[in-house]
Amino acid sequence: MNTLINFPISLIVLCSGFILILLGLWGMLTQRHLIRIIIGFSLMDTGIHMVMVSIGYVTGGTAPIINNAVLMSEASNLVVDPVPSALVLTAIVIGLGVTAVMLSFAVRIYKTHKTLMIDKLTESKW
Amino acid sequence: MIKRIFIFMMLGLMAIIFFNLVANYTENTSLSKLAQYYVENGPQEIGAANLVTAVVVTYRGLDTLGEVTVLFISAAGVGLLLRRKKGKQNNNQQQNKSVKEVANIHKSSSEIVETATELLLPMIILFGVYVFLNGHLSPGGGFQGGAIIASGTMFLLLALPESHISRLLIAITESLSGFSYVIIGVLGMVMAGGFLDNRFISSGTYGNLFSAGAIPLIYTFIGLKVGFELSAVLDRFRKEINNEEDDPV
Amino acid sequence: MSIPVLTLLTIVLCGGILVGGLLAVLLDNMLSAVISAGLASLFASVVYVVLAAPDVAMTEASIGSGLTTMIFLYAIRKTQDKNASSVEEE
Amino acid sequence: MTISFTDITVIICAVLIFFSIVFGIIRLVIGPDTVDRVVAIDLLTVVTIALITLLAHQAGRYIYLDVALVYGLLSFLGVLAVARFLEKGI
Repeated sequence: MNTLINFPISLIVLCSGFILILLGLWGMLTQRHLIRIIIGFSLMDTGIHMVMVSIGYVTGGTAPIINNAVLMSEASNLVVDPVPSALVLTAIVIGLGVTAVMLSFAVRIYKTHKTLMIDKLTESKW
Repeated sequence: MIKRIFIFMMLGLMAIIFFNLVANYTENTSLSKLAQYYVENGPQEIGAANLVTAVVVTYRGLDTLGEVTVLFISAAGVGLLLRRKKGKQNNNQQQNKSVKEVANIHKSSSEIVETATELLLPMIILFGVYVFLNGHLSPGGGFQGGAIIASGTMFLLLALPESHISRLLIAITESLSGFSYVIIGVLGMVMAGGFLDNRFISSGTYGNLFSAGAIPLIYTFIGLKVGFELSAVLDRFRKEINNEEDDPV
Repeated sequence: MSIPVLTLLTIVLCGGILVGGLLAVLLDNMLSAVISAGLASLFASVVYVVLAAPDVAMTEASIGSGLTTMIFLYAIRKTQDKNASSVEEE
Repeated sequence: MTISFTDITVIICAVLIFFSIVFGIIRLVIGPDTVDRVVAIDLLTVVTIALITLLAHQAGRYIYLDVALVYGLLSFLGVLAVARFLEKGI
């Protein structure tokens, strides 16, 4: 029980974020269907965001928003790092845009080839 | 078979890299120097209670401009990829089938969903506006508010799949808000410290709704832009589904 | 009162995320795979609240609750075999 | 050492939420059909709202409640999208 108390929270999130990246990469490499590959990509995206947020955590910190609970004078001892939060916040919206572009490519490929299995899309293979 | 072995070798190598990163990890106990500066000087300089907003809008404002640009390019890419060909000819058989398909697809929603749309859609839009107007006081901001507004559009498309969304309105709002965003940035360069500096409007009482200089204005434009762009993406996908051989707009 | 509630909670949530990711890769039915990926996004949002980043949690909530699923569903609807679906319908 | 009424309530809520999450994940894993998985996701979303509220109380920041508000207003959209997909409405 003692080791569990001293075990940092961000380490758990960091480990599971890395495992999620590996899972998404495994899905992207082994699946043969284009939409399944895109699902793997979106899993990898979530894993990377988890890793980035967990790096910015400070032990016992609270959210970097100043109000009655966190006063301005003692804020620098209480809050977590705001910079990784700002980066991840934009990265999530970008991830949605990238996923939409990839899916529209998949729809376009289906329109011309009538299939989405990448084994059959061979004419541009090198 | 050999391909599978390669895949597992590559995953194993990446796992070794990640394991080394995890093994040397210790949780931070104090802020880094940059974050220390932001936390100590941010509230006085910028006037925003939410420090993430201060970083996103002002300290790292140029990154946000690039991010909005990337989102615009991806929306334009979706529009380009899913456009309909006008002079496409198709034989009789296909046309018959597609007419039947369209009749199949347009299954209207039930009474409950349609009534709930009238009740809930204004609340969702209002909540989106609340989120991006209060971005400097509470969690939230332009990106979240825009995503909530796009969710409202998605609700409308789910309940009434036939509804018409004006593409002209989307284009005008999107370009106007992007233009105003850049104009505000340039105004900050002329009248205050630098590009996207928010202090050319007097920052009122700390903690009020209309405080923190130009941040509510900037977040309003970002929210409108993001919301309408994501709505345009959803509309493109919907159009692509519903009619292949209908008359073009 | 020495039970580390927050640590246990984080372990359960991270386990849920990994289960969702594994199901999204392994399941045969593509609709189920998309829904399982939604589970990973849902629990990731709670993990961000635990790590004191409510802005990120809000973004993940507003994007992951509807928009991602919707775009995937549109793409699946568009790319599934039309003859098979119409046969199934009648 | 005295335990107040609020502490007992919080502990009971935490235990209930733990079990709900575990049962929801079990249904998501074994659910033979897509519809079972959708219902499991709906359950987990409601449990998530309760969990975020509990975390806000525990951290003493009422500001975290905004995230729960987003889920409360938008969580039905994913389920509605899958339902309309299954009846070929989108």
